Amino acid sequence: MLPLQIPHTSDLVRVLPEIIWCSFGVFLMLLQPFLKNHRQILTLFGMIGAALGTLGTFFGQMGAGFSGLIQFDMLSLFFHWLLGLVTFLVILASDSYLERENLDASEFYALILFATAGMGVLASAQELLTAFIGLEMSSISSYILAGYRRDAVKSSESAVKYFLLGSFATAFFLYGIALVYGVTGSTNLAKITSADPSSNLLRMGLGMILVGLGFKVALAPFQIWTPDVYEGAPTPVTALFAAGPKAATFALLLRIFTTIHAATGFWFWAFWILAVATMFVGNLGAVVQTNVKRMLAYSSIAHAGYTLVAFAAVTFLKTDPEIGPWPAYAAVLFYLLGYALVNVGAFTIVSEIGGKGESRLTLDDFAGLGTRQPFAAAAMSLLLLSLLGMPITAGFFGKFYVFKAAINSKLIWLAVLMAVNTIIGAYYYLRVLVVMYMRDHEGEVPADAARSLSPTAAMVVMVACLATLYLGLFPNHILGLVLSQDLILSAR
Amino acid sequence: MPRPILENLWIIPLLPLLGSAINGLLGSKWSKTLVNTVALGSTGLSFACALEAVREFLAGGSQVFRKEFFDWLVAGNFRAGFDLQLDELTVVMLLVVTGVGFLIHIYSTGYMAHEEGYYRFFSYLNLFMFFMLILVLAANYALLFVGWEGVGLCSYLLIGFYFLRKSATNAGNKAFIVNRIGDFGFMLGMFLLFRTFHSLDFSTVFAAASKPDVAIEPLGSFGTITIACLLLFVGAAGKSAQLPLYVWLPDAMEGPTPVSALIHAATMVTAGVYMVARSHVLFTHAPTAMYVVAIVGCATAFFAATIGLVQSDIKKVLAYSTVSQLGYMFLACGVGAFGAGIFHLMTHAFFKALLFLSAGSVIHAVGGNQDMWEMGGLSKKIKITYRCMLCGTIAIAGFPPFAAFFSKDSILFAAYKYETNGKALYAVGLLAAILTSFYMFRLIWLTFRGEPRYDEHKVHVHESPFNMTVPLMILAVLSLVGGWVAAPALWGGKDYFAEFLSPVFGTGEAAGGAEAAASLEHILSGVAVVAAALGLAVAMWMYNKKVSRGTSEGLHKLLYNKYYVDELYFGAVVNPLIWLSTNLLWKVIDAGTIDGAVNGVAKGAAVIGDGLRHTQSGNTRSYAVWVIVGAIVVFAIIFWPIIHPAFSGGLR
Amino acid sequence: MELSAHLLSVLIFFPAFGALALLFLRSDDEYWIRRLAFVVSTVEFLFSLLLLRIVTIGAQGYSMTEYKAWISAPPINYHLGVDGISMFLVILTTFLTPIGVLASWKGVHHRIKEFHVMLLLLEVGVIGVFLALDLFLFFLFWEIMLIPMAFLIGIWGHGRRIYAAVKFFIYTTAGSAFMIVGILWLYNLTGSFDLPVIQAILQTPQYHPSPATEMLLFLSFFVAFAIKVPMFPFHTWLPDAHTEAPTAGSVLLAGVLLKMGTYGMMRFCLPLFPEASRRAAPVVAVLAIIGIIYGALVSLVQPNLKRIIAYSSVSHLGFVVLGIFTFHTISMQGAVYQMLAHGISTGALFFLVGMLFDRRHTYELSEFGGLCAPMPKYAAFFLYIALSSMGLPMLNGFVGEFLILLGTYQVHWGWASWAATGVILSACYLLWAYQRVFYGDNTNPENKEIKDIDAREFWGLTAFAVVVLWMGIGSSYITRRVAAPVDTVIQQTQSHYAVEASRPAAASPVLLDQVRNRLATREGTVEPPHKGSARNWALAPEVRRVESIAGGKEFDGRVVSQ
Amino acid sequence: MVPTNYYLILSAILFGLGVLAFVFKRNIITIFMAIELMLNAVNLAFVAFSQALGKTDGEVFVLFVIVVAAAEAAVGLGIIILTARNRRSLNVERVDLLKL
Amino acid sequence: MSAALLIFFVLAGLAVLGAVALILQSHPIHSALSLILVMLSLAGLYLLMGAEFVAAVQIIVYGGAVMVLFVFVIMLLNAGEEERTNFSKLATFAGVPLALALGGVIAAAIARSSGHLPAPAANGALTPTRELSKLLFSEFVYPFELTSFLILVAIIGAIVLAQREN
Repeated sequence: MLPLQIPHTSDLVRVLPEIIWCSFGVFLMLLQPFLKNHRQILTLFGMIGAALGTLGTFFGQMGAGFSGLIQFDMLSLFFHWLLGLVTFLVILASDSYLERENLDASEFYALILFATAGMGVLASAQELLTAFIGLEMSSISSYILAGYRRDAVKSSESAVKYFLLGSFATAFFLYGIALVYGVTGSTNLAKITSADPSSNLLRMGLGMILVGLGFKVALAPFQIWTPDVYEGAPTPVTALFAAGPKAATFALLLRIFTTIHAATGFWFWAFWILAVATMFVGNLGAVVQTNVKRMLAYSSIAHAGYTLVAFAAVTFLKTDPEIGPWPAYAAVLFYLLGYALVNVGAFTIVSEIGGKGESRLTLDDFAGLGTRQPFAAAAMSLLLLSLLGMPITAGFFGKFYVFKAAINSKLIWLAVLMAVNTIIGAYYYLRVLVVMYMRDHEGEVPADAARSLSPTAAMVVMVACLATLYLGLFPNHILGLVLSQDLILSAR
Repeated sequence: MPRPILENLWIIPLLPLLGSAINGLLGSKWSKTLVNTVALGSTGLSFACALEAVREFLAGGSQVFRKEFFDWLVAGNFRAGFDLQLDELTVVMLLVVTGVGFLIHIYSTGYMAHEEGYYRFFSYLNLFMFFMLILVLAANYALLFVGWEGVGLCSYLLIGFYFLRKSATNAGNKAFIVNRIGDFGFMLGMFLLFRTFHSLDFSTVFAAASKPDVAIEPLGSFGTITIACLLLFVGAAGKSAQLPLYVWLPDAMEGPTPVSALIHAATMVTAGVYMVARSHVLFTHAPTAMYVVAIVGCATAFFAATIGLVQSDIKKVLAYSTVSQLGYMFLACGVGAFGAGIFHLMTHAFFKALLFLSAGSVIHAVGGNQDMWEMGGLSKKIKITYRCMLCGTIAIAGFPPFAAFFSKDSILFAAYKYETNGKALYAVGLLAAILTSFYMFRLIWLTFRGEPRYDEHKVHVHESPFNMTVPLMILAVLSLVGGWVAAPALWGGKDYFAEFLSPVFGTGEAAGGAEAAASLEHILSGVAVVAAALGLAVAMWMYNKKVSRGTSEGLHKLLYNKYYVDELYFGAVVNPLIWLSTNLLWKVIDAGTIDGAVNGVAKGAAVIGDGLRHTQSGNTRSYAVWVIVGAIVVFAIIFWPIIHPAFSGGLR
Repeated sequence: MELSAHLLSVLIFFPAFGALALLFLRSDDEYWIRRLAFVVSTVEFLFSLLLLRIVTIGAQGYSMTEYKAWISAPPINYHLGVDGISMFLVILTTFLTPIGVLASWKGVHHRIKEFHVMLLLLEVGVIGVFLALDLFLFFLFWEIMLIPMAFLIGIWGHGRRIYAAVKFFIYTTAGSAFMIVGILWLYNLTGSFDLPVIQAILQTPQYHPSPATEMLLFLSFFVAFAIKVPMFPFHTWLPDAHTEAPTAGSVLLAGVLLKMGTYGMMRFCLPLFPEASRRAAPVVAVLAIIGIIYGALVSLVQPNLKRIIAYSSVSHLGFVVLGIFTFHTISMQGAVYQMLAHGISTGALFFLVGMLFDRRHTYELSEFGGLCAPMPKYAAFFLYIALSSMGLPMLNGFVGEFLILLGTYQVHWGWASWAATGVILSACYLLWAYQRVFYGDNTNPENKEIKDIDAREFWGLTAFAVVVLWMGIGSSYITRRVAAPVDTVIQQTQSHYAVEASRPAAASPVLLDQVRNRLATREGTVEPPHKGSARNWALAPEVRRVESIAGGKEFDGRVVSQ
Repeated sequence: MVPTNYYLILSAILFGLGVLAFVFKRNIITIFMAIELMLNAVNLAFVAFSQALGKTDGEVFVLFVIVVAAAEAAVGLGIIILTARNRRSLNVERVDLLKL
Repeated sequence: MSAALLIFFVLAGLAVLGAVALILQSHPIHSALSLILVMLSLAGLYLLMGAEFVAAVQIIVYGGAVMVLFVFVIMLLNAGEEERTNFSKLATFAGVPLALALGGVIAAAIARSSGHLPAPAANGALTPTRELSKLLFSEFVYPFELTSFLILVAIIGAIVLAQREN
């Protein structure tokens, strides 16, 4: 007989969110035959699943679970909340979209929940194998979701590009793991920590891991897939892409690159250069876009760049015993939270404005929105200003903390380049505002374009706006949570 | 002894201000009588108050009266208050301003009777009185500057009174801007004074300057006080139309004639002389500045007189004459005869106001035409005006016993006695006197004598009304007797005027005094009379018969066109400046360079963005290559320390 | 809760509540929207007048402050304070806002509600900027103010409004993006965002930044302010913004927004970076002088009334900057005065020009001429304001220019002499423009029937006229009240490091006590940091530095509770 | 005995060839095969390391990779079928509607 | 040269040959067959190293199931000869050199630094499958269970994507 070990209950509780998300995914699939035409109920179940999963985090005990495969610490807690919230909002926002596009709801929500579970795994993974499985869970779900509008050419193209390039990057990621494993004899981050930093193979392995994960978070030049995939995917899914996997992958990046001593010191140059490239590529690319959805895709690249600035600070600050890397961690986390919420809100508006078949996505379609749909326009303005980093919005403090982390680590020039990028960003975000408020719609406004946001979407937008303001006015509440040395347990 | 007015000296300027405000705000709907009442009432009351103040002043033993009413500018150790003072110099100015001003107000009620904007005119005129009184009563440079700028403003408003005429508004602008150039110097002068003496109060500055340890800066040196004086003189030159800033005054004749009389002859333009005289303590410490003042004054006297020789516009002649006479006053100040300068200022106020008002009467009579070539033979038709004007002409020409004989005489005498090139100054001054006599009698001949050259069917020449002629007559009397206070000096007696001012300027500088000087003065005054007669004779000879304008050639053309100075200024300063501003500063630097750079950056970003977006070809194979490129870059970075072990940092 | 104790907060947020109240009105309820906005802004003005009782002559430091802990990590606090300088700028703002409402009575016809909401929000931002004592709070208001202004230009502006709005926004954002880097760098050096605390810390020898660092910090602030002022060569946004902005926008833009730049220089650049300010002063002064002359010359040849006034602002604000960077009490008081005077005069000019635009829908000079005849009252007011703008004594414009030049001359006669040419040129461009608009024959048939001012405009202009005159005569009322804060600024710029280093305890003990108490009170409001936990990351540097200033005690990770 | 290096270098070569195939091939299915080739290279490296280190977890990893690859194949081929249906072409270069 | 080395080189040669053939073959079905060749060779190498279970799985799952699926899809879609377009300039000119460079870099890094590793199967023992399963069901039970959901996702995906429009 094999001495089969039944996992300890506490281990199961630590992965309660994933269990709940997966169960609800299965549950929704089971409901499908019965509730095929009751989309709202499915939406409700999806939301309940997302919310319950998030609540599931409250029962777990801090610490490693499953013999160190996962780590349930503040970092994973934070990202589980973030992911739960994002999923909740995305499901809510999808309701009207699915109706409009006449798509099946149960599979859609199930896939979203599976994807979320995968991201959750990614966020708490302490072992590269777990991370790999989590990554694949979220990625494979994402490939399907990207192509969910089966009859739309753009959607399937988005799926095929995402799939091919995503798998390509995964191969790099895996090869990196293999090399790390070869050098250290383990894939557990806790055991890799003390690996000999001078090993070239380890360096190469970590580099390939960075390539693989950098692809997922869209760092230049691995950002190349992002605009196409984001544009082609159904808009609520784009919202999820921009918020969820990106955040979860950043969590993993944090865990890896703060845990492994070999990845400090000179490594900040890698982040430095990638950050600068990413910011410029994202912002300059966005400047010339006329399709709002695509512009937001470029902007999400830029924001990955900003986050990476804090990353550079992390890797640098780790060597500073006086300050420690915590401010930079906090900056990353805060930034991602604010960014995720804002993006979900913004893409929801874009999805609603886009109308059936996502046919109205250009700037011209946004012209005169200020008079046509005052609420949507006002909300969009607020969210865009948050992305731009105006005060009393989440984006402001996000940028602020990133700037601060950068300056703390004496990365003055990086901060200056980020400032330059903020200015470029101001240009294209402002353009949307300008179009919405200062220009009139040319020609006749189509009948359905004048329709205001659907109630569900309005709720999502409302939540996003309020969250933006809340984070912009009282950043401390969140920051206090993440400013802890227990943030990443293995990195103490 | 109660001194109700002296203690409340502010009443004197305030009355015209009130008149101005009332007329300006309410007068538009009032009848002319009411407007007259307010305007004349306020000015008359002011004149009365001035008389009373002077009486109180003299009764109080001529103590310099000075009182601080409220703080106007306070900053750090700088304080400039609304401080008024009254001394002998002020008394002279005060009486001239209020007296002559009042007369001109009366005159204006007749002259302006048929004009649009009657209330506006009197409002401006009263406002002018206010500022002029502030100017003469001020106890510090800053407050003086208030009046200084204020009269400039009123001058601008009144020159441009006929605002439908472009030439009038141009002239107004020119006056204000040229004055501003002078003010530029004046302000710098004030700043330098403050830097040196830490105050702008007359009493403090002069007390500090007259301390024995403040050395007199010798001729040829440019010490602090010299520079300050020169800067102040720039201001004076602007206000009093001296070379090279005189250009605005002839143009200023675009204004109504009473304005020319009051502002551009009697009072405002003499402010510069007043200011120099007021600062005599400083100037006497700066012989270099004095010398410059004398030369500029002398040159202006001659230069303006030459232009006056050939002008055909009756008011232009008088304007150049004013410039010329102001030159005399500066000559006096420059040679140290401040008292003589002020004396000439006073007599000039009388006779030049008289001349202008008479000219106004003439213009009134011929229906608005100012060209002397279209007049002639008016002496029989407007006798009062003719006699008054003749009176003024004799006075300005310097025939005894008229006022200017005494004042001009004392100036030339002082110039003659001046150590540095005094004789040359005297000679030029004398030459200018001949020219003065000539152009004034030319004016009389062309206007009043000979045959009428106007269309007698169209123009109905008529004598001016009572309210215009009475002021003329009063002024004519003053032009005659105004100089007599100094007359006894000629007989070895006292120069009462100089003596009156001696508490201000000190004794021993003006005429009078030594016996030896008296005989020299007799000779010089004889020469002056001869010079005046010469001018008269030539004028008679030339214009008794000549009746046509004639062609303008050679020197005549040069003079007629005022040496082309205006054209020179426009060509050398104004137009290049405008060209520069438009084409270089605005078009090239602003729109081209700076905005071009800004927009260029924006465009550049768009171009780069466009370039970047072409990497986004939509082709998955290219994308894969980019991933490979990225991987290689990442490897390159993380292996860099191995590739280049020496690399340690750089700009982060 | 006493109202007077929170007057500063009331001043900042009252317009915001007004804006909120406006939102509840129907958007087509034009009658009440305008009246409510006017009432709110007028009440706000009356509130601000209460400040006159609080800030007394010679009052040292801030006469009234408000302090409330806001964000603990990093330590960002709601710290407001008012002294003579900020008081008058606040009053200027509150004065101009109701005028702005009046000015748009006829000019703004669409989206009236949003317009007034934006106007009031703008007021919030501007007053916040003037009252904030926390660098972060300052920056926050600084940025907030941008959006309403950009909207005012972009939605209610004319012709190329969008270009102008975007240009304005990007220009300013460009400046502020560097300022935030500077603020954070400063935080990194001192561990605080609190202006007095930072000042105290920077003035202690062991925390002097190196000259190069100080200069970079100075520049990061200065460029943002210089763009706002705007100084040559950062000025090109101004003519566009002004030309395209609606009247109220121009009034507030010229009236108060530009002053934020010069205020920032006085409040932040000089006291925080004294050495760098002094080193930069010659360059700044030369730029200011170039601005004075350049602005005036370009103004001279503009074909458009608003552009003339816009460039004249460049010129006038050049005086202000010059006055500040001569570090002389007279000129600096003059600079403060000039800010106010320019706000009034230029605000009034834009108000006037706006009236013309309401009637004729153009600003082009060539469209006008001879307006004196059909609209004499208007012409009279225009002349009066133009005269005040060109600095006629006894009106407001003169005092500032005179004091600035006088003070500058005491320091550097060459600068003053060059700058004084601006006095000549200002007369040139204003009189020339006046002539072209008002004098001559009224030839354009469209101007024949043009109406003179109505009662609303008359009273608005009268308010300006009275203030202009009062400021011209009673200038000492203002200068006496700004004297003490100005002297403080100058004193701070004079604290040479060399002198500092020779003194053992540089920062005053009183201030140190304040700093320490402040920390202690803040500790009471948030949970105390766990020893060794990361929470004290935010507090650590500040406390550590304060402690070391206080007596070189070793920092033990906890705040010393007094 | 075969040195581990040999296996690893073979793995690197195969990985490189996989990358090459990815950028060289145009047919989507073949490109997908290239990915499989890369995954195989990874597996080889894992097994080699696992054997060299004398540990088993590397081989466990390989099992997971194979499972994931299978799942990916199912989904991937589904996507390919979808694309082929929408596009009527399997040439990856013709799938370029989304660009710029 | 020992027998093991000889076998290694033969199998390695076949694997590389298969990989190159994959690239050079223009018909997808030929490429698929080439890939199967690579997989089989690798299975041989796994055996050579003593990883018998992995070798079995490689043949059964990879070579069997996955590749059959590939072939099936190729047949289903009736994919013909590859269309050798060159729309991507980047891939045309830089693709091959860069890909080779990348492979070279990795190979070089490995060659230079993994010399210290002991040779596989130095102990001569096969990896016991029991050991493997023990790990799989105890230490790695969490990912193992997750994998089930992964497969569920794949099933859903296949259904969703391949479903005909109704």
